[in-house]
Amino acid sequence: MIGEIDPFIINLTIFVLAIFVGYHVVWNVTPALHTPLMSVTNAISSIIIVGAMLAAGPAETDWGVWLGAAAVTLAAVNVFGGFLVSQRMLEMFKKKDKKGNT
Amino acid sequence: MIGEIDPFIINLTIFVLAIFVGYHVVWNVTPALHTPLMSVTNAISSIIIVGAMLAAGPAETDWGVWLGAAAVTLAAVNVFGGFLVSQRMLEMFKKKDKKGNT
Amino acid sequence: MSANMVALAYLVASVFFILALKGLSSPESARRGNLFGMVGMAIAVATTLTLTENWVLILGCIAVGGVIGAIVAKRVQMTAMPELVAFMHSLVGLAAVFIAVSAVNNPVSFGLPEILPMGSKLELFLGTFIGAMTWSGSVIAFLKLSGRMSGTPVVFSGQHMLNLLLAIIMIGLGLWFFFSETTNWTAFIAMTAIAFLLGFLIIIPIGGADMPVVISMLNSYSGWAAAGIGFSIGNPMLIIAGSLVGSSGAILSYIMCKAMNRPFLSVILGGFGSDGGAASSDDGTQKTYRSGSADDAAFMLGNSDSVIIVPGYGLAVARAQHAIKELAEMLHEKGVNVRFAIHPVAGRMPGHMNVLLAEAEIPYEQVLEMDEINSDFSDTDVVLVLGANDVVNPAAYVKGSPIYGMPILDAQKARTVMVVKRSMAVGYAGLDNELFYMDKTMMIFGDAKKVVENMLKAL
Amino acid sequence: MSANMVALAYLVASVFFILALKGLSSPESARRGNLFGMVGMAIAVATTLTLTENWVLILGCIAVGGVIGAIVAKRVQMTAMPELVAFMHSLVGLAAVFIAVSAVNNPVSFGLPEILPMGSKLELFLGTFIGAMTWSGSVIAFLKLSGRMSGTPVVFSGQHMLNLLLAIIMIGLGLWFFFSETTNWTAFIAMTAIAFLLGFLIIIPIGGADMPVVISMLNSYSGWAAAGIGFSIGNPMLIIAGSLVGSSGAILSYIMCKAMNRPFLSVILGGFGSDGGAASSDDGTQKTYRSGSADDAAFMLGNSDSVIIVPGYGLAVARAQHAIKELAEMLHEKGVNVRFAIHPVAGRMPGHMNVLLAEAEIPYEQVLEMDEINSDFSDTDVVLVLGANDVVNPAAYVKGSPIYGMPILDAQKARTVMVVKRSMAVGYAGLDNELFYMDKTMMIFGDAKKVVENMLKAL
Ligand SMILES: NC(=O)c1ccc[n+]([C@@H]2O[C@H](COP(=O)([O-])OP(=O)(O)OC[C@H]3O[C@@H](n4cnc5c(N)ncnc54)[C@H](OP(=O)(O)O)[C@@H]3O)[C@@H](O)[C@H]2O)c1
Ligand SMILES: NC(=O)c1ccc[n+]([C@@H]2O[C@H](COP(=O)([O-])OP(=O)(O)OC[C@H]3O[C@@H](n4cnc5c(N)ncnc54)[C@H](OP(=O)(O)O)[C@@H]3O)[C@@H](O)[C@H]2O)c1
Repeated sequence: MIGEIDPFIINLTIFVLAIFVGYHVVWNVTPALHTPLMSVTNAISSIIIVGAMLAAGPAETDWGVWLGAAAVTLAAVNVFGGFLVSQRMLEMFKKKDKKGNT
Repeated sequence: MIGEIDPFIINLTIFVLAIFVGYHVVWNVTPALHTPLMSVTNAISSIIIVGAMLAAGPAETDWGVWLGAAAVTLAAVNVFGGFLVSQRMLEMFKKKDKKGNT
Repeated sequence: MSANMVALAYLVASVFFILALKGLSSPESARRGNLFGMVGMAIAVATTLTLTENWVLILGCIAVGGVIGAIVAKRVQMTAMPELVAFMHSLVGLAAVFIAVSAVNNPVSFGLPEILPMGSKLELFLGTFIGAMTWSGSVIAFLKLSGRMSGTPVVFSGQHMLNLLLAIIMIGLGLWFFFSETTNWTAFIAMTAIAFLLGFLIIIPIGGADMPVVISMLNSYSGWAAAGIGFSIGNPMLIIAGSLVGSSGAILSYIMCKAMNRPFLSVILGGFGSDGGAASSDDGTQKTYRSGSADDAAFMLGNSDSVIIVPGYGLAVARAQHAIKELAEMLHEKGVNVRFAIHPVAGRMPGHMNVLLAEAEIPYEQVLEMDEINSDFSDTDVVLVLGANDVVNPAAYVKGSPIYGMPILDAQKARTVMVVKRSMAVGYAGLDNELFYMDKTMMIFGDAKKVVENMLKAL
Repeated sequence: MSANMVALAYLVASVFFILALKGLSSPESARRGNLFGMVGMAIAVATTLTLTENWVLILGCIAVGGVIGAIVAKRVQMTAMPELVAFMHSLVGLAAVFIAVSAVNNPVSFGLPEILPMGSKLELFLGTFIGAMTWSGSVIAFLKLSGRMSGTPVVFSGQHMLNLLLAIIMIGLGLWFFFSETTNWTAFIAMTAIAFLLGFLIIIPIGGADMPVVISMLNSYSGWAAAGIGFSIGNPMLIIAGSLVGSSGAILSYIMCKAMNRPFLSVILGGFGSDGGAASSDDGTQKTYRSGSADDAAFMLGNSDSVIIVPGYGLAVARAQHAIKELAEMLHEKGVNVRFAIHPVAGRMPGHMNVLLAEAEIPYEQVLEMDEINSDFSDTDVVLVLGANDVVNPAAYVKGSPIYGMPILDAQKARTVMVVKRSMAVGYAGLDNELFYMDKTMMIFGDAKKVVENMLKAL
């Protein structure tokens, strides 16, 4: 059956399921980690780098490709910055853990 | 892109997401309701009635259709029995709620 | 309806199934959840109806099945829930086999090609196999749980060899089926027959009391099987609903095994939980215990300040839930603080005791889970153990004991312990219980319901 | 790579993104979660690379961006997290606009038809619009949060009319774009320009302190936008990752609004949270308060048995987290029971205080959430309110107050209250705080860090 139906509906199915997953996963995040959550999701939102790479992809380099390259750069700042700053932040939560009762 | 890829992979994507949903949803069920959970999922597992109906569907009735009809009947017992007995059980949890401190 | 409309309706039905399980997260929303499940099923059935031509036949079958199902659901005793689930489960298994056979007969009605591709053949084979096993297994589980068949594991030598042999033959037939160019009925039917037999042989060595784990596992399998059918006919709804059921069964099996502190594999390989056959206190010395009458017990209960009641499988067997409710109320009126302590695997299903106590309309706030109440036992005057055994067995603290590490209700810490059961026989795990031989313990022999009724009279 | 392999790799990356967020459910698994996020991103990027031809260019861009990102991540102060998120967010917005423009220029590289279908045009329009708004909004949020621009809402008459007018023009241009047979660059560029302007105009009336809600909302939007791109190029990974981000942003906005007890719409329509401009105690009478020195306070703290420290936005502004850690340790050594009480929206981001206290390595078990500690205030000798204001404002119990119903930390119930802030100025909500005028309250004026350092000296 899946062959006959419009890709839109399949995408919609995936979308609906992904929202359920997101909803549950995010509510399970402990409040103390809400700031890291913001920065991790910010890093994940740079998944649009995939789109930027496709834009920068074609061999004949017209201005569209350069725009794509600029987008890749911007998104890359976000990818690295986002994940690394999250790591730095989470590293602190670890240290605290180890210390135990000072 | 989705047009080019094998339906199997799309189904797999849905499957993986559905497992995440199932995992979270089931762990959120309160232990006191584990028996109703068993009976509700038992009722939902009779979703194979969809397959039974397809088997019983064709207009030329050969023995395969009769077998399908038998499957529809069996699954229907499960659909009605499962949901109604769950309702009966859950109705009890309600009564208890209302009574409050006897 | 167009394929797109059908797909959309199926998506809506899937969402309803998810919401159904979400509803069970609290007793308040649970009934609404169940309602969502019904709505989802209604949408799925109505939508599928537009794809079929034999409306009258199908609606007729649904009506017949529906009436039977409704009657069963109305009549069944709450204490018989484990059996009921097993019974209904066998129906799903049989239906799955019928569907698979019918799909081999007429693949086109499922949207499959006339000549079945190998992939579909494999899926149909798996579907038949799991369906058949589910049927055999559930039928035996039903017979064992409802006492129509002895719960003793049926063990004979060469059992595993026989199973292996049959499995090999079955796979051989399967290969024959795969590589036949036309539909090879001989192979398919022989394969199905062996699958039924094998399902039967695999389940008989498992003790009656282990059946809940088996049911839960088969439930999980049937979910995955539905998801598998969803893959082969490209139906996301079957994949989603199947995954929900599959996860649920798997998680419940996990919870049960965890709470019994037994590895899943040892449950499934069987030979455990023989009906109290093996007496275990074999250390030579004759241990002594103290027994009393219901009247003595009633007197002590009436004079205490705090009582915790620990219900177990015996409560379900004796159907004593209404009697114990009355007892609790009477004690409450006398100013005794009465509470119920529920062990997660007391009884024979997860949440079994909660359903029974809910049926008797025992107020919510008197029913406490293990974690909530375990620290209160040491401050309690009397613990009344009602048809429970393993869930209060202090052997769980003894290294080397088969149940070592299983979390238990600390009844042994109370000032006085009263145990109501019919004999000194062992419980599900087949272990002797030190609790019964403690100085502060009083055994009250008899059927749980009768004993509680006698207590009521005495009070 | 074949389309199937790509799809499979994207599925694996999606699973990693889900696991990344799952990891954040506890501090122990959080770093592993972040690692999963990196792995997912690496898989996504590596896979996409096989679909492109300009490897060198792309890898070069990634390297440049990566180095900048790494440096920023390394250098940034923990107190500057809200600004950083806003800054990074603006990059995503700008990148989205670039991608959309480039897709209009060369749809084929995205697997879209040469002549864009209407559906894709709509999606690209939405993508540009949301991207542009995200950019303008985040830039302003960044400027306001980092103090480079005043946080005062910019309000002028006819503001909403102007916005409406621009929106109508933009939609008109959009229609022109849709119905042009070839690519209508004039319409598209004009549209984009107005989108930037509109984004700017919509954000300026929102007060600086409301920016976290705005950021979170824009984060959510950018997630939905990524999901939207996923729809148009048929990429499930973008749909899944986008939905995760979208849900997260939406839930965080919801949590913030809930904890501030303000409807989301009133936050977004703006004009609130002016930088303490409107003094509010206008009931005529001059209220009196008592102020003391850091030395007095240190003396009292040293002689008490139990102290609860309530940190707030001022802690972040003053970067006093290390100083307060020392103070807590010193008091602890003197035998004082010191704990920290965290309000869910203390500071300017959810979990803001937790990050700062974690940075200072304050032990876990001393840091308590509102629910855990609120009942303990009445048994506490001294509450030290450190740069907090609204989260301890008892006006939340007064019907008719703008923050009526907002849950607060019950500092007013303690035996003695000490408040460290620079002046009697109001906090985020612009409300006077009765707590400061209570008989048992002592105000200690000054920068939080300086005051705490003086206390340390005095002890
Ligand atoms: N709940 C689940 O999901 C689940 C699933 C699988 C296995 N299990 C296992 O089941 C066990 C449950 O523990 P449990 O303490 O509830 O039960 P149990 O250990 O099986 O003990 C039940 C006791 O009730 C007594 N009894 C039976 N009929 C009675 C009657 N009519 N009146 C009075 N007493 C009666 C029996 O003693 P007499 O014969 O002397 O009367 C027996 O010792 C655990 O070992 C658990 O691991 C539970
Ligand atoms: N956390 C979130 O997610 C979030 C998001 C949006 C809005 N909000 C809102 O933000 C508010 C947070 O409450 P809050 O109590 O933490 O902060 P607040 O109510 O904004 O009060 C902060 C106080 O800190 C003082 N302060 C500022 N700089 C200081 C310094 N260097 N040294 C000492 N004191 C300093 C200020 O007084 P002086 O000027 O007199 O020094 C001010 O009264 C709530 O209203 C909440 O609804 C929070």
